[in-house]
Amino acid sequence: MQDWPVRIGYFLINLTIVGLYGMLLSGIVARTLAKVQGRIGIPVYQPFIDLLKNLGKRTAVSHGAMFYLGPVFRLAGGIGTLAFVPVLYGSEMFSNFNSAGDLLLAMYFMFFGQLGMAIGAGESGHPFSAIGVARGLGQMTAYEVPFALAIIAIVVQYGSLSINDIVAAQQGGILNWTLFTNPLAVIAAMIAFLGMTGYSPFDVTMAPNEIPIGPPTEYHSSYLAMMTMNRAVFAGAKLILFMDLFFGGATNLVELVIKTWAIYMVAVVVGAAFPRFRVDQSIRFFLRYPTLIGIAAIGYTQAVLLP
Amino acid sequence: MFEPNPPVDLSSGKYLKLWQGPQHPGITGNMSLELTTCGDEVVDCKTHVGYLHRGFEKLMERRTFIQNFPIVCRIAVPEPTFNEYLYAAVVEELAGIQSPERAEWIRTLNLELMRLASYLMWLGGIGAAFGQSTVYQWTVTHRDYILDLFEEMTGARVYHMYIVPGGVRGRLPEGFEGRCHEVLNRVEKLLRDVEKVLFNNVVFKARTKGLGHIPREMVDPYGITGPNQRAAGFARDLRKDAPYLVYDQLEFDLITATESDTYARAWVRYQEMHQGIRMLRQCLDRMPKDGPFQARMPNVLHWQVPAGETYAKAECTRGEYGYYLVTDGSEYVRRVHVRGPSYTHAIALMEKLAVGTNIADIAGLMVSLHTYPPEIER
Amino acid sequence: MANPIELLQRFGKNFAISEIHEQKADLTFFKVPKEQAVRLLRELRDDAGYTHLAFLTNIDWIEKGIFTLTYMLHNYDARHSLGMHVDLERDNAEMQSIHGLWAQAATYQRELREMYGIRFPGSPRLDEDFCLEGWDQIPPMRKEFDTAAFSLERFYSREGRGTEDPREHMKGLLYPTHTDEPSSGGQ
Amino acid sequence: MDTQKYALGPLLNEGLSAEDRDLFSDARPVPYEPYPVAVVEKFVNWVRANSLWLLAFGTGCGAVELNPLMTARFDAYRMGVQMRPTPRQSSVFIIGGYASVKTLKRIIRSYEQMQGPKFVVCLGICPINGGMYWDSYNTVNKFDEYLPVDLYITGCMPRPEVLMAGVLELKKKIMEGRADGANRYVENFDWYKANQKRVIKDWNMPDYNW
Amino acid sequence: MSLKDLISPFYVWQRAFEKPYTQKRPIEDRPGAPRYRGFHMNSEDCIGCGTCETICQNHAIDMVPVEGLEQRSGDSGLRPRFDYGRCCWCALCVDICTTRSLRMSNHYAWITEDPDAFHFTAGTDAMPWNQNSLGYRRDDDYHLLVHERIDMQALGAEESVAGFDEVMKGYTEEQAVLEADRCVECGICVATCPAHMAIPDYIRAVRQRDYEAGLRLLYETNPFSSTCGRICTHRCETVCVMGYQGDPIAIRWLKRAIVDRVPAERYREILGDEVVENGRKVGVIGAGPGGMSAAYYLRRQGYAVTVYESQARAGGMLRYGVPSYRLPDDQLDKDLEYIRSLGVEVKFNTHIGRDVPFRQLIEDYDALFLAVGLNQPSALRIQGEEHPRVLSGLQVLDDVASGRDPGVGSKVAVIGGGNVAMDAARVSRRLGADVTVLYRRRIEDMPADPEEIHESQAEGCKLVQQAIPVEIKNAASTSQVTIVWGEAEMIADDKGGRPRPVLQEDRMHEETYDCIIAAIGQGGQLDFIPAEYRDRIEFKWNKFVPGEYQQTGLPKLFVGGDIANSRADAISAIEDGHHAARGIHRFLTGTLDG
Repeated sequence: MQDWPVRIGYFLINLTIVGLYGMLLSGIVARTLAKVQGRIGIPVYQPFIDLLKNLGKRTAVSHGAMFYLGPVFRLAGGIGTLAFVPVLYGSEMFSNFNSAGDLLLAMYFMFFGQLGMAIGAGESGHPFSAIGVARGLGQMTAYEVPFALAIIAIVVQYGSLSINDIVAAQQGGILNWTLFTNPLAVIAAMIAFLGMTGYSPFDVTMAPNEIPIGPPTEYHSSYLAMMTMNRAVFAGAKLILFMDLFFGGATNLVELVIKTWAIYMVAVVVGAAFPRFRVDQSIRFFLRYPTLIGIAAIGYTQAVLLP
Repeated sequence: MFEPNPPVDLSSGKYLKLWQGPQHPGITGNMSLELTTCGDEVVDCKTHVGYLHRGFEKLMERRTFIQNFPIVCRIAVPEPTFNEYLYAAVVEELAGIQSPERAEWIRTLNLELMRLASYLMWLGGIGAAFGQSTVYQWTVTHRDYILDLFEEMTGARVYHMYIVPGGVRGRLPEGFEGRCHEVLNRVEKLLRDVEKVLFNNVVFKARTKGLGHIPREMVDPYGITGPNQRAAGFARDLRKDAPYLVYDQLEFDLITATESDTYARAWVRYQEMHQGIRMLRQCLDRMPKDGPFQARMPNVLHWQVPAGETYAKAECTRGEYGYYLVTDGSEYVRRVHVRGPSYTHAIALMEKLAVGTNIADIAGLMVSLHTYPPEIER
Repeated sequence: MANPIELLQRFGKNFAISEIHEQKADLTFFKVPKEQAVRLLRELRDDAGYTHLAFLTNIDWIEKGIFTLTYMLHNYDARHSLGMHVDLERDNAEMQSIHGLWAQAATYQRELREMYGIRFPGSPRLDEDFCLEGWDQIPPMRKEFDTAAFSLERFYSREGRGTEDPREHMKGLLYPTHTDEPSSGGQ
Repeated sequence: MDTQKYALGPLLNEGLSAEDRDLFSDARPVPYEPYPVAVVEKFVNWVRANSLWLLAFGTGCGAVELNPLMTARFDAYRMGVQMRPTPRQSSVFIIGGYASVKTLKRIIRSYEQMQGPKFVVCLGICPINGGMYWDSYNTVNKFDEYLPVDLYITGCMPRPEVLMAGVLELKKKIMEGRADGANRYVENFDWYKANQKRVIKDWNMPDYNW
Repeated sequence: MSLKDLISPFYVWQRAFEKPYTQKRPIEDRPGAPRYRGFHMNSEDCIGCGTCETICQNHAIDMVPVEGLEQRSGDSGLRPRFDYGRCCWCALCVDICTTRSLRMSNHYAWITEDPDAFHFTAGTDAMPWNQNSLGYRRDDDYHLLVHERIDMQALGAEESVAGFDEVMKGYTEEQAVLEADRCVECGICVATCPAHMAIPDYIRAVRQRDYEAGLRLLYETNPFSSTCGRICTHRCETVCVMGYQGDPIAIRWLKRAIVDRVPAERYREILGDEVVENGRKVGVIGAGPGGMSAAYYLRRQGYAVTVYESQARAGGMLRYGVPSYRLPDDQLDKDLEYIRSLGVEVKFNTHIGRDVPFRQLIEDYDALFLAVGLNQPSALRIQGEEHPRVLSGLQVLDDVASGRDPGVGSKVAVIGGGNVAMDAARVSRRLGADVTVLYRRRIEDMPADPEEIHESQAEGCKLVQQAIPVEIKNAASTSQVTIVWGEAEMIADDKGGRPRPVLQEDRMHEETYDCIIAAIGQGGQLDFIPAEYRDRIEFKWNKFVPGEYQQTGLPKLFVGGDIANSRADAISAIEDGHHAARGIHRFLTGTLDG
């Protein structure tokens, strides 16, 4: 165990890498979706320019302290999630602050960001933000159910709350991945993942057509930039978390990139194909099949894997 | 038959007033809906129009008959040609001019191409309204291919100003038929793709089936026409019932449905696009290749149309589009009234249908009625 | 289905129908007094199959001092339209509302209220703004309202324009002295 | 035009009722000063030029050609253009042709809610000199009297190709630092406001929609 | 929820493996279609008629003067200036363009930051699209104007040579309205008309069937409307914008259409001519169109006018030079009688210089208008022209008009290509002669009206072009005469003037006729003006060179008509008279000094 300053330094490096990677990924995905739409699409570096542009916006209207804190909380949530997710297995530098119960912390931070955002957006006084928040929270609560069930299943399976331990248990061959050892949990988690990424059909929270962009309606300039950064970091953290939990983690950066990209593409592939659900439909959806699968996963784990 | 929506007590705190539009991407065109919501449910809806009001009917009263010809197409932006045709039709009727047969064929071709282009835009719109923007990208692109044809035929992409009282403005360009066939083939292929992606889509079906049901008995008291009416099971189409131009010589099927919900309306329109392609192919093959395309006209600079009044209507993509023209024998129009189908679809009907739906469905509902605000306020 | 002329004659027993004019095979216009109009509309709708109200609009005959409302009805089965004219006094024009017969009529009446100033007591949202907002002039569709002059006065036109009449220009250029016509009989 | 005017006291918000007046800000907008370091300003201008977010507000018929522009055929996304549904996040306001008085009010509202630097591009003939509706009682003729305009694209309708050329032109202007419409608006705020109020007769919103 | 509905949407990904729809370089690679209605272009054919401005419903076109434009006849010197803050590219201006000079390019991009910049004058301003070859043009089979003239009923060639009945029957009311309807009311013709008549206005009056208003408009500038409606040289029609793509408006016949529908008795009432005597006297020499026109306008101002005429009847060349099948006597009398009815006194058979000395006139009257016309036939200037069988065209016409038999015989040669030559030929035809016309240049060079040439040919006159008379000889019979003429070649003039006929010595012809009618022009006779006055008056080739308002160096003397202008037609004489009347009024009221 090294000194804290060094670990913090390492973490900052991680944060930068993951953030940049998240931004790049959003550019790549936009281009991929553009291809589906028969277009050329944005340059992959466009998200960076947009980010800088938003930082460079000059006026900023504030709706009070909570409004201002919303993106901060959100970014904190993203960073917090990442902080407890080991990026590369077996690498000192990329292990972040992992400890015995880091899975719980990571999950906590995933909620934290959303909630902080909800308060902030609610403060903006814009009805569309409020509706977006209501929808977002509703949908989040719904997809958290299968996700939590899947997590419970693998926690039970591996008998640990440490992500590092879970990754460690999956080493030594592709068949050791949770994907193959506990497919039901992975299916439940991956469906929840669709909800988390906010691609169709679960993008009603931020739908431009139904409610102009939802919670971030009022956010602009550096607030928006902060949220964009969070999206990048958060997406990266989530992907790494999923990779760690279900796809055997990564031992080097190349593996990391390939695996996270592949996981992300699941959401993109589904997203391009479907229109979006209404929020009541998506809640109903999450509480139906994925939840059942999640429960089945726990049962399967208990009944098949543990004995 | 007007039944006001039940009153809402805003002071109770249960409700939220929500304005959709005019600056709102979920609104067709530039209009706004004043929604009263309770949770996610809409309990009252009031439409507000007039953001595009230019006073066409007033402007037309101070322009000569030929000067009105460029202005009418501006009334409905995505579908200007029907205005041109109907204006020409009413003026010709009162002036006693018969446009030549070749012009009638070219007009039909023009109108059906426009219908196809307009439906393509709409198809993308309904995709986008429910979150499938890929379809929107595809269809708008294919609409652009049709606009290329228009550009070639008429000299402009959007405001063609091609159907002039007395005939049309020019012959079809060399080789137009071939290029038109090519575009039709591409559009047909696209439509098959869209069917796979949009109509056979579980999420799309979940969103649209049962949404915005129009009861059969509501159709006449609300003046509902066009595909909205046909989706409710009425086999009524002006192209069949009162054939104008050369529609009596074309073979096409009347598409109806019975469910009368958003999906049924979308499906009827989708099928009509196929019928449109069928008609266009017939037009291209059977159209006379020579002969005059303009009737003998007086000097248009001081063209006086005899006093009289008439009403001409045509089946546009939304329903019955009509021009009511009153003349008094002078060089100017006495009164023009433009009857756009959106007038009732977007106001009386929309206000009725919105009640009880989810806020998220308002945009899709509106698209499914296929409304163009500019023809409401003119 | 009786032919429209016969139909109108049949209704003519109870209503003062006049000025029947058959514009074309599927369109007939006629006129009816204001008091009988709504009752006739109801009977046409319920008994004669004219179930579709295509539009309701108004013609301003300023020189005669009247407004002429046109109700365009359509019978889907007979494939025939009837245009019903109703004359109103131009000043203080008022007409019974038909929003109870056709829902969309309420919108037409709102429009007529705004554009011509015709009142339709009882029609919903009648006095709300329809197309205009903050309008402070006489209703714009009335013939006495000059939209070009109003536009020039309120919205201005861009500077830098100016045209010349070819005839006057050539006169000034080529034969300026041929233009001064002394007044007849003058000294 | 007096450039000092914008420094004058708070806005009166006379259009609002007394109780509503408390709910709205009465602060005057302020002009933006460029970054003190020229290179930074230049870089930021480059960034701004390459990330143009359009406000999704189809104010007139010009909006119809924005559909092809933003779809596969012309694909303006590759130029860094995208549509934003909320004024807060947009930087370019495309006036799609004629502005009726009723829409003008919403345009002003949306424009003021946009965060600077912001740019206005007018499409078509109508905002230039009234266009087809030069004699209409409900459309304004000279749009530049009501909001500062950075670029005009003539045509009816301007084709998507011209819109793209317009975007390039706007980029050039921004990179050269000449797209200062928002500052002109602030500096001549009283003049613009007076013009706006002259045509919008029911002014029931704050004088500046923060 | 069927499985198909779940799987089928993934079909969307197929597109990702196909070529994108996107145009790589749309700005460069997509020019407007060949028929695209882009920005306006204007060619040199534009004459600035302003019809484009008239039809533009957006008031997007201004007609503006353009610097450095060459002044041409029938060209207003204005050019359309477009306001691209107004134009909607409907191309009605292109469709209506009378000369088809206005077109559209397929160029469509114009982006600036200055809203005041969207103006340009098409054709003369240097615009980037001026060289574009593609763009909207009007289709040949698509018209917004009526290009064919409405035909007028006329006597057939055989009927017309049978007598002296009027050939052209005049428009019926319907025909006149239809013909008037073709007019675009640009007003280009007004400048070309020597009298600057309000042509578009009276054509509109015809269209509106308001003949009283029409008559008032006619009499504002021309008291010989009935006459001019028949025999005017209609210079207006040569510049009529409708002539560029079809037939010019029959302006002359529309004028006739008005006067034909107003009986002479109602003239006074319609025109409202009330004479208030002002106590001043003006003398007029010559009762031709010039003199009588001056008399009319002076009389309207209240002057006491006395006209001195050498012949027995008024009308001058209109009476004695124009045969009655073109201008029936009663129609000329209709005009003249109205002028006389206002109180104009005409002294017939009075020769100035012989019966009344010129000096007396100049002293007696407050002002004098002189319009004696050209009544001396020009000499052929070839050998043998004093032969008794060589007649002058004027003499022949005079004889016929006065009811005398000119005795032309049965085989006639006419020398000349002017209206007098044509009239002499056609009169001879009517007298039963076989007529040959010899003209030095080509038929298209003939100064006569095209109608006259056409009708004379239709009536059987043989037109020989490029024929130069060389000598006149005695024939075998004394009642006959022989002419020798040579063929000519048209040689282009080095200095850019019109081609010159050059006699070809080797191609000579000799022919014998019953008579030869020489009609190669007329000259004036001004011997009656005493030398003391002549010194103060400017002459050129025995013609007056009047100053402003037709005034001469002798302040009291105003001149006009054929003797004072080079055009030598009725309408010019009428305008001279009118203009002199203006001048005299100014002179006598002190706003024009001597």
